[in-house]
Amino acid sequence: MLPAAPLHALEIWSNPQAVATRIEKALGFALPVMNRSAGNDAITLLRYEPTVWLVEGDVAVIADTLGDDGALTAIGGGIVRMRLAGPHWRDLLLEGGFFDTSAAAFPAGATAATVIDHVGVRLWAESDDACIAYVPASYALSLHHFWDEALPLLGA
Amino acid sequence: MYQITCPHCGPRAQTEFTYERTTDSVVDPAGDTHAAMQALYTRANPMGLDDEIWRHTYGCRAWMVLTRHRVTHEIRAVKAIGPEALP
Amino acid sequence: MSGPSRSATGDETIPFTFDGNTYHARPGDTLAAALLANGVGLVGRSFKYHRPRGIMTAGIEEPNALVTVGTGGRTEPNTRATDVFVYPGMVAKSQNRWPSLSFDVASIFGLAAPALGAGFYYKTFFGPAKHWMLYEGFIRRAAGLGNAPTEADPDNFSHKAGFCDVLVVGAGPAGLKAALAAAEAGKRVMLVEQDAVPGGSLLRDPDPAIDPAAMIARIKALGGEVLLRTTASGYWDHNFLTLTQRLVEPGAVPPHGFAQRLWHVRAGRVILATGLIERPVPFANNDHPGVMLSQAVRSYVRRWGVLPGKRVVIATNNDDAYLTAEALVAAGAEVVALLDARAPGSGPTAPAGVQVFYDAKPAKVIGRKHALRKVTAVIGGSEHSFDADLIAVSGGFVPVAHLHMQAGGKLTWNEAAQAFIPGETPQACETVGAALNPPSAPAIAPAGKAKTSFVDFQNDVSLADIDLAWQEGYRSVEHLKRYTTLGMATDQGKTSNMVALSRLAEKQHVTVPEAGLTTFRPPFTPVTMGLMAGAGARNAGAHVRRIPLHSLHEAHDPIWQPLGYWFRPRAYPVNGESLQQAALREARTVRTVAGLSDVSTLGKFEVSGPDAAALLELVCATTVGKLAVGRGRYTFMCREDGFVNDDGTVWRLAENRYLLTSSTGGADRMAHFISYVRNSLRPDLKCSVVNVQEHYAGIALAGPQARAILASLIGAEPPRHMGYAPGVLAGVPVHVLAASYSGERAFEIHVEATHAAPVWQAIEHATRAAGGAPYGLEAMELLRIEKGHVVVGGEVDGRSTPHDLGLGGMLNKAGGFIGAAGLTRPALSAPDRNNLVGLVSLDGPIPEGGMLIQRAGQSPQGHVTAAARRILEGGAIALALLQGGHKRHGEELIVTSPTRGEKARVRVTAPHFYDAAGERYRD
Amino acid sequence: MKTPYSAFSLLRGALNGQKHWEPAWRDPEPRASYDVIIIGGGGHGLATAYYLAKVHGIRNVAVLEKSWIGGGNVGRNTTLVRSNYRLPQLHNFFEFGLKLWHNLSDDLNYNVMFSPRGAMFLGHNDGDMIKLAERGDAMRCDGIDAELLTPKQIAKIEPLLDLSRGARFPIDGALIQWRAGTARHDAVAWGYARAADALGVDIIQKCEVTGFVKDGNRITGVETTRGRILAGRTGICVAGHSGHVAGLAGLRLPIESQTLQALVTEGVKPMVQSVIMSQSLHFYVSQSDKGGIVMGGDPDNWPSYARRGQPTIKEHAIAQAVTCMPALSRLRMLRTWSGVTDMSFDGSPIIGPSPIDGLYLNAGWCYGGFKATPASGWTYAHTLATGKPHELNAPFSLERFMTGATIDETSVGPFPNHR
Repeated sequence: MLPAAPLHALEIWSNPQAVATRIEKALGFALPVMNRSAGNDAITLLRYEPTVWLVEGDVAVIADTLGDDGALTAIGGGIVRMRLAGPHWRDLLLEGGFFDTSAAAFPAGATAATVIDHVGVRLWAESDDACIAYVPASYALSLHHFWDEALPLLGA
Repeated sequence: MYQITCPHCGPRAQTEFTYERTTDSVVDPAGDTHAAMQALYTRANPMGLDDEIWRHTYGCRAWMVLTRHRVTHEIRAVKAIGPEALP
Repeated sequence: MSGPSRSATGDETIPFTFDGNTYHARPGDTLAAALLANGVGLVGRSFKYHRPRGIMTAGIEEPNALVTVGTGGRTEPNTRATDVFVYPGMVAKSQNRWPSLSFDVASIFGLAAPALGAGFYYKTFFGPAKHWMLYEGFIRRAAGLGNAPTEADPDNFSHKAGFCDVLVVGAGPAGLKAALAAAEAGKRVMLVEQDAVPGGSLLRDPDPAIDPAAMIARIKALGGEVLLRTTASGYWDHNFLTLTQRLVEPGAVPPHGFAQRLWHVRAGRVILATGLIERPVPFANNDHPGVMLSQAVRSYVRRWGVLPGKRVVIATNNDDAYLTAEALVAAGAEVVALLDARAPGSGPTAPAGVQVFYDAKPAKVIGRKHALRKVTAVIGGSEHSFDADLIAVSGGFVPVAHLHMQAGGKLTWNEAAQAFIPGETPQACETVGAALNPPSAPAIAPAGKAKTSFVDFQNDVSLADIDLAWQEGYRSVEHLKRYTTLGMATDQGKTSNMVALSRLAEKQHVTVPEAGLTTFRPPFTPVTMGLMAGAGARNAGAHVRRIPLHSLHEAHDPIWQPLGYWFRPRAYPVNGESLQQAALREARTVRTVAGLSDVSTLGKFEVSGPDAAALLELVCATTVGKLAVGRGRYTFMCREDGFVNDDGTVWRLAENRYLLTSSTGGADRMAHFISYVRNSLRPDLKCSVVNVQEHYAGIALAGPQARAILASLIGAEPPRHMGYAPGVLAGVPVHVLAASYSGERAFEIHVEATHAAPVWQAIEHATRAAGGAPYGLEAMELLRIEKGHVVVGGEVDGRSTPHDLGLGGMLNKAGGFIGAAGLTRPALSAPDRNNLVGLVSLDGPIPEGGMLIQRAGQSPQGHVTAAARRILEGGAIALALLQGGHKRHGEELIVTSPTRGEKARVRVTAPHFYDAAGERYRD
Repeated sequence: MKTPYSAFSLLRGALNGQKHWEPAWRDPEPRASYDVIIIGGGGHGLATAYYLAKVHGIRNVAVLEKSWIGGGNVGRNTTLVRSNYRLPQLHNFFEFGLKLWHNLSDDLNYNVMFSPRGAMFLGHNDGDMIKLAERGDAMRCDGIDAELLTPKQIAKIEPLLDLSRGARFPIDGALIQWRAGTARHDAVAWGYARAADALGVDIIQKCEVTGFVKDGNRITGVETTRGRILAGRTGICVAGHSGHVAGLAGLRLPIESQTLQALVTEGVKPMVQSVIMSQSLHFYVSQSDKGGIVMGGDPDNWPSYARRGQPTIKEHAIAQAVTCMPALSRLRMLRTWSGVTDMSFDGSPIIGPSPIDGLYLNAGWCYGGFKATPASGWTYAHTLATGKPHELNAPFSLERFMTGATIDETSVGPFPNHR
């Protein structure tokens, strides 16, 4: 489990192209497309929903660009981040779920929301060696335990 | 278990989706009682294709219309609904 | 010495027990092979007549040799001896016999067989239902095969996802070839094989040109996944398949804690190389140990080095059984006769020394305990007997088309083979190999007495039973199956279906395809329930949801209360208090001083944007738009049919930002509903709805001292009733909402969950210093009942209108909200609807859930939704839903609970027992 | 006159190879017209025909079945019979049926193996227990048996339930209806068919209705794959396919078809004595006379007319059952099946006149139709014979959806998939 981080939902409800251009200008990189991530050392944007980005980091720059076209809402209190690291993380995510985690289908940099052992999770393939799972805080311990139990199966 | 091609996420397992209702049972909040109750309480329920509203509830949370066959379970078409979104 | 045997080679190193006797197996032995090797031919008893049964097959189609394997919580009844590989220390037991396998008292049912034909039970045991239950008791004990374990399963079961371009089912010659070709073409390949070793028919009939091990190695090298001991058991919509994998053998202790794995696989294309199952031959006593399928005999001889018999009769209608003759002769057995049902000259050349009889078929066998004694055949119309300990039979072959049919595929009839062959399929699926090309095997009319010519061996269904069903009008194949129970045993008709269909076709004077075919449904072979359950076997597939402050509460050792999947503190007993004592103390503390409570599980939605109010006016049945910034109000939401869906509060945090709360139980439902409204009905609105249920922990602080306590903590005057203000408490930013559920001056403090602990601790410290205490759900219930607040799941029961609940006056007069149309229907304003009322007891406690009546014997006019005792004064009160209740205040009624033997006389009142005017918290 | 079924007759048959039995029902050609046509040869349709002939003396009746009788939901359920509903309209209706069940084998001279072994709803917390008490109290006040059980009492009946306090869903008690139980589903269809046939009813298999014969706003018969057949009154009785058949008459119903799955394990010696259901979870378990554990769970909650289910739905129901009864873990799921259910929009059935003259509806049984068979047949026969509903089915009118007088036992509202 990772330490708590400031997380926000960024939703754009109108003029998406114009907002995207303003944000790109402010951040220095483009908003990621659906199921992809983008970011730099200070801020990471993960796209899980058509109109919503999960933003990790300081959102002040974005807030200034939104106007009446969107809003930021803090959500970090309800999410626990877990890092699944090592060569078998793709295999581990196949336990109790049904999402294709192969490198071809879910390359480094990709994001996806899916269900693992009845828990809705959001995944971010941080690199080929690690994946961050964003888990509802209420289920975090249970899912951690589930993954822990499955570890001996990996590579077996 | 169906494979539903989410307009935003591509092919995903049905377990990530929920069925809501058919498109002809959408109740117009501004409509009169008779129209509302007709929409709410009558269905064609065909042994064939129908247009159904589904949601990728445990994925991208977006809504869509599936044209789905009630016997073969073939999904003929999927169309996104909801606010305008970037690609 | 006759019967099954094997010459020792010294490899017999694996000890196992069967019915308490210790034997030794060779590596790679199935239990069936090991038993035969040790001379054990009698393995079980049949379901209905308790007839002695042996080993008939060498595969998963085995109908007879069912045993119980394993001990304790790993006990697996009804395990096919042909489908379990012996491991050191394996414990196997025969079943459906008492006191012992060789002397089974219930075999007397066999004597009554003439009266117990198909469907006999429908024709007798009349009288009152209780009488039937008596007979039923005997039947249930006699039936049922093995015993279930009585202990919990100590093992885990894995569910795993698989994705591939090509899934190949069966690692016989055709499957190996297909899988290798696909892998070489760069496809993502999965190859599954139910056996422990690849090869399929090659294990019985080796082909020097095919090396399964080398092919498997090559497939793996190309990145393919090869799963042995894995059965494709279900083929579902959209090329989704379920595979069941044995990680260890039945009853064995898994090293990693997992006994089996269920694969959920989505395949681009599926190649079924599932092969053939041999068809038995009906003749009298064809169920006896020593009657074995021809290919099975060959398997035992060649794969396992076991001789199932030494003097063998072979009976066939096809060429394949001649290979069995070769194998037996080569292994040193004597083939005393090869009965070929076809015309002279039909078969290939038999091995030297084997006498072939044409136009010959078995009519009857006579057995002894573990083997046969005599085979009687009809040869060209006359009877001949042979001394033999084994008969190897082949009635032709049945393509394994189960998965093909599960996939929705059609079958086509192959007349020469008398078999259904996989045909067209609606899914991306094809069948390859032997299943497409079964050997020619003409239809043969059975010789021998119908009554003991068994078709479904396990369920004791004979040709005579099929005939009787036909005679009584059960003529569709489904009626036949259901009336006789044919094909419903643990083998699901794998060896019986085609034999039965031929008999039915014969009766109807039609071809087999005209007679019909039953459908195959998953699973192909039985699947362990624990495996289906997976990790969910321990939590019903529902994890407990932990509230953010769980460990803080845990320190107070509260009584926990499940609420949906959540657990919340119900009460914090001290000094050995009971739940009720603690709750009453806590409630009194709130009434007199102050209390704090965890309300984190409330549904919470942050709605922002210029159109936020417009969305809320659609979702909420009360007005929202007129709220000033910094103000909130009670609200409720209706379903489209007009009934109340949920309730909560709505707060205007800023010009374009609102917070909407809903009930804990309704949180998920409301999240979905609001999303539907926003995205399906009003995608045009400029707004965002974010579910912040878990983002914020919520702490309620209530009581006459609440304002002072909070003021000291936030260093400012808290907002007045139904006001909102941001603040900082214990250094943490918080939202303060002045809302009262208890009837006292109260606040909800919402704080980012990760920072909730110091806030709770500060409030608790200050509250305790003022003489207050934490309170749980039970006290909250006492407080809200006394105050007359409704609760979703209680008074808000999904059948109540706003008017029923006394909320009609709060409805948005302008309409336009969801449910406005439904509310105008006549039955929603009928005078006799159930209305919310209060009840005051005129004697003792009021039973919760009890019925409201005017006098004994009357149909109920309402029921008690929640009961409590008054907190500061004595006396029992309750909330209730009562027919026409709004107009019945003052009436005296009886609350009765016949299931608990409780009663109370009550007076109907308004549903407010405490500070009806709200003076305690209004400013 | 058919040979009556009896033990004596069976013993006589033992001497003659059971050669004396006639077909249980005839295989008649359809006549040109009937007083009443019932579309659907399932349990309800056959029961309706039987009671029309027996109670109302109307014997010029045909039951039209597109396939083979008993092949619909009467042959694809989990055989539970009970009347333990909370709402009076429902428990009074089902209780009337339960009384018929208790005498059904004798009435039909066909052993339907009704086994009143008791059906219990488990409660997993205090809230559940209050709801169970409320249900039981409502039943008891209306003269229906119901009894609350403590965990200790449950343990005596079902020792294999996990009654430990640490269980994920601990068992705090149960509400048992002792007079409830199970029956042999196929036998119900066959028993009614045999008895109706004996009274002169024509059971016509392989006769699919393809349309209705209309005269103004009146249905006067049906078009079938075996020709036109006229009728004084026509009753639709095809639960699962009501939407489709009513659609042929131009009606749209408050019904969506869903698939409901069930399964049975390999047989084992007796281990479950009663019928076990749960108030908070969604599974039900009983053991058949052959020893198989029969169980089911929630329907696949999206529309379908396919008799094949979604595997994860079963997996979930099994997880719930294994959690509550861990000894089920090493049994094996042997056979699965699915039925197409008429999910009505308040969870309750529709029995009564339709908006079209001469056409009557019996539909919307959701997943609870089997237990209703006798009561449904009785009241539908009354409705078809008199043109008016029996007092027991009067509340189950089609109009209730428009007026708002819905009968919503599970209180979830109009969407069956939200149930």
